[in-house]
Amino acid sequence: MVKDLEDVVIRTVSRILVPFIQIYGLYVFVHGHGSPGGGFQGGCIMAASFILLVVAFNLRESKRRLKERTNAIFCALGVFIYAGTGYLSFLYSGNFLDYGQLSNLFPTDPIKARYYGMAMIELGVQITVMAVMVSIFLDLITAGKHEETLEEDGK
Amino acid sequence: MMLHFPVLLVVVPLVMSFFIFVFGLFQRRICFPLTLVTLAACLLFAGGSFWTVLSTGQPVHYHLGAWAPPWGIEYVVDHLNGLVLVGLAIVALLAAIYAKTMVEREIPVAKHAPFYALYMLQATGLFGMTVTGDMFNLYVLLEIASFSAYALIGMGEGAAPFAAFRYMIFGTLGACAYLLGVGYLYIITGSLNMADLQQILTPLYQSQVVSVGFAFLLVGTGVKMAYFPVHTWLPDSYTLAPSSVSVLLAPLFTKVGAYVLIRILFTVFDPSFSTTLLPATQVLGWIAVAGILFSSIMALAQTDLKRMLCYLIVTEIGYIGIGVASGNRLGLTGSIFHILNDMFMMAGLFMTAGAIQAHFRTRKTDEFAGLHRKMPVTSAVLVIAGLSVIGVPPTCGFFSKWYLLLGTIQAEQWVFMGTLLLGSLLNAILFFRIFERSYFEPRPDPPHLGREPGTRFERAAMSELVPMILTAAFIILLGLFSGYIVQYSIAYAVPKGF
Amino acid sequence: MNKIAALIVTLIAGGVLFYSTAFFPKWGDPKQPASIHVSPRYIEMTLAETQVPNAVTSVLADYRGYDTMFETSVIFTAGIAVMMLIRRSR
Amino acid sequence: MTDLILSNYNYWVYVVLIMIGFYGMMAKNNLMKKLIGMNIFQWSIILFYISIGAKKGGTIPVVDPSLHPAIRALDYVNPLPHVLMLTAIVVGVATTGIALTLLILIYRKYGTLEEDEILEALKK
Repeated sequence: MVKDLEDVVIRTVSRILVPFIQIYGLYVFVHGHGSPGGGFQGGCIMAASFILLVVAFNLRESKRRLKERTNAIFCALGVFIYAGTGYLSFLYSGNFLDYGQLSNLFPTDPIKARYYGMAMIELGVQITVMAVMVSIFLDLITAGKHEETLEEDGK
Repeated sequence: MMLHFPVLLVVVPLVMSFFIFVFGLFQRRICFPLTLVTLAACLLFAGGSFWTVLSTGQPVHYHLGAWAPPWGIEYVVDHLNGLVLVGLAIVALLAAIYAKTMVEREIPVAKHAPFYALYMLQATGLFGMTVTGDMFNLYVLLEIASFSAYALIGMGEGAAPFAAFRYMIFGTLGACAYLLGVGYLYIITGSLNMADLQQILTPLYQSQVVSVGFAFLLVGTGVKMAYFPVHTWLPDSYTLAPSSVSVLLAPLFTKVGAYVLIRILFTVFDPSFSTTLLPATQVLGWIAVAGILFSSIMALAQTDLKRMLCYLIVTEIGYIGIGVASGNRLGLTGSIFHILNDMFMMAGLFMTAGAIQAHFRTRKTDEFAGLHRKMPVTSAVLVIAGLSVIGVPPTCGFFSKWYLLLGTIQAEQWVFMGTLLLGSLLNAILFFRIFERSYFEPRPDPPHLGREPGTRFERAAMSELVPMILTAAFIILLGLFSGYIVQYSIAYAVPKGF
Repeated sequence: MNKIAALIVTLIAGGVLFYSTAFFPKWGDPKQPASIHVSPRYIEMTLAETQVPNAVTSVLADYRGYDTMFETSVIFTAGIAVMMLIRRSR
Repeated sequence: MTDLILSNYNYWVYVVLIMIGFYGMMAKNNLMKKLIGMNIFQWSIILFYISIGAKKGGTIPVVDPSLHPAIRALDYVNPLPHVLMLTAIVVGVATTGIALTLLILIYRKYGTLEEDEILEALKK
């Protein structure tokens, strides 16, 4: 399924590039408040780094950095962070997703609390998007047969 | 806390879906109890919101994120969707109880956790579509419900992935048409909130952009509710879906679509626009006439019980369309009541179909001889639900059809009236043929093919029988208390223009 | 046969769409209804109400944050759907 | 008339794209081509929404904090369609993912993606 490329140039360059891609993903996420960007875009870029690992190396290399079960938990974790932020405002009898209520929890004023609330939910979006993109990509290229593909790679 | 019930109804199943998914990775047994508890909680939330509406007589508004409506998203529970919500919650709970043994039979063990997670997301989507007061929010929830439906159907037998793919092409077409319609309304009004749209749209009814947008909205919801010429995705996908899935999807998804149609026709647009200015309801009615005749005859031609029931869904949607088309208070009462009744009738019928397939090992109606002796409770439920579809008192189907009939008479639409009666007659032929086979045809000796000789007959489990009996009880109770339901709820749900 | 029917439907739908574009507000008109009813508040008040200069982010995550939660759920749904459909059960 | 064409040609492009996508979705025999048609259809609607948001003389909706009290809505394009379409893009991605999965399952079973061949195989 996924052929080994065994090319020194490609491998070295991708190995160097991966951390930069991930940092760029984080940059896009962090600067989403002041410039174009945000959780979805950042998550896609992060996912691209893992996809590059699969393309340049093999499935095993990508799995070594991001375990299958961890990835599955990440898929759910992002949505949980998002909805959990929404539930937090119930604690102070606010409406769902009313970030202004977070000022009761953290030492900020209600307007700044909205700023931080948004950062929290963007983080949730980023985690889910990254995990799901990687998961869908791996499922599609191996046609669901992760173990068999791993064994083929091992040969 | 009562204040938050409308939003809890949607976000609790959403949160639970990923709890089920994550915990299910480690401990599979926990999935089913969590599903059950969540849906029971949803019933509480739906009942609570509806009770608030009934006791105060005012719609409940909930502003998400505390932003006022045209800027933020708003949830509204009024008499119309409160009733639909309670019906949805009850049927979803019964379907979940029923699903327990079915899932163990049909789905590989390793896939139980994602299966139940998708089951929850399906519930999220359906509840959300019903409760929302925002056009775009409805689109997003529609897509959640559709995606989980594609995946759940794709788990079925035989050609299920192919059926799911065709459903997906049609479903995406419908969702995109809906999105396009929302865009047309947005370009001319600048708003996405339903109540706000109604206000702004009233002076704009002469605009062609509004008419085209309206048409696209109708096409979009029409595809999702399997209205006649665009119903072609339904029979294949619901027949091949696993029984546990078709019990949830078949009664609920199309009915929620019908609810959305009524919402668009009479809340987003003024009733005067839909009935007189642009004769949309008339067109819907004539299409429904063709649909009822076509699908009743197609249902008669089927030998597969489940496929027959799928064509029946299309027929029932046609009845709802006729009630809308009569364009008066009685007809619309019938339509709204029929949405509620049809959930229970279809749930009952699909439950029996699943149980017969699982235990009697056949879905072919001409092999049903001796069914009532082997499965007495199941065939009794089949009879009750069948009589309700035909419209025999005291089942609930009679009362909604009665209102539909009175509506067509008041509107002096004799063709619609004739179609209603003819459709009921065709349904009667359909069901009495099955009843005759299962009750009066002598049991063949030796047992017919399709069941391996020597295998012991496996009785239906309690978790299958209890929801079936409860559904049958609801069908009769809804009939007996129809007066109260119409008097206290539907009378206020019918829009003011009538 | 199928193709001709599809072509006819396409042409009718396309004709309706072309016809309706004639009645749209002018493209890029700052005074069109879509730009004056709801959206000015998002631009003018985003700093005062949320302290976020990027109006797209503040609408996405706050004013209409509830939509975005379901957007995330959509992609989560797709993830588990693909996982459930395609993975071989062991 | 020319005025009409020049002012709204932007919307015409999306209509042409919608027609291409719709025709591909309905008429093509290959399921993969159907999926591509579906994607064109979805993406053209996204173009339509983005066109709604445009304002002549407007810039991206990131306001300058130093201007704070004097921010005028006229100077920035409408952010709402962008937000809605971000959601629609995600929906499109998710649709494509599930559709490709179903296609793999279909191919695994029938060894083909031509619709008539699959229907032929189903009849047997």
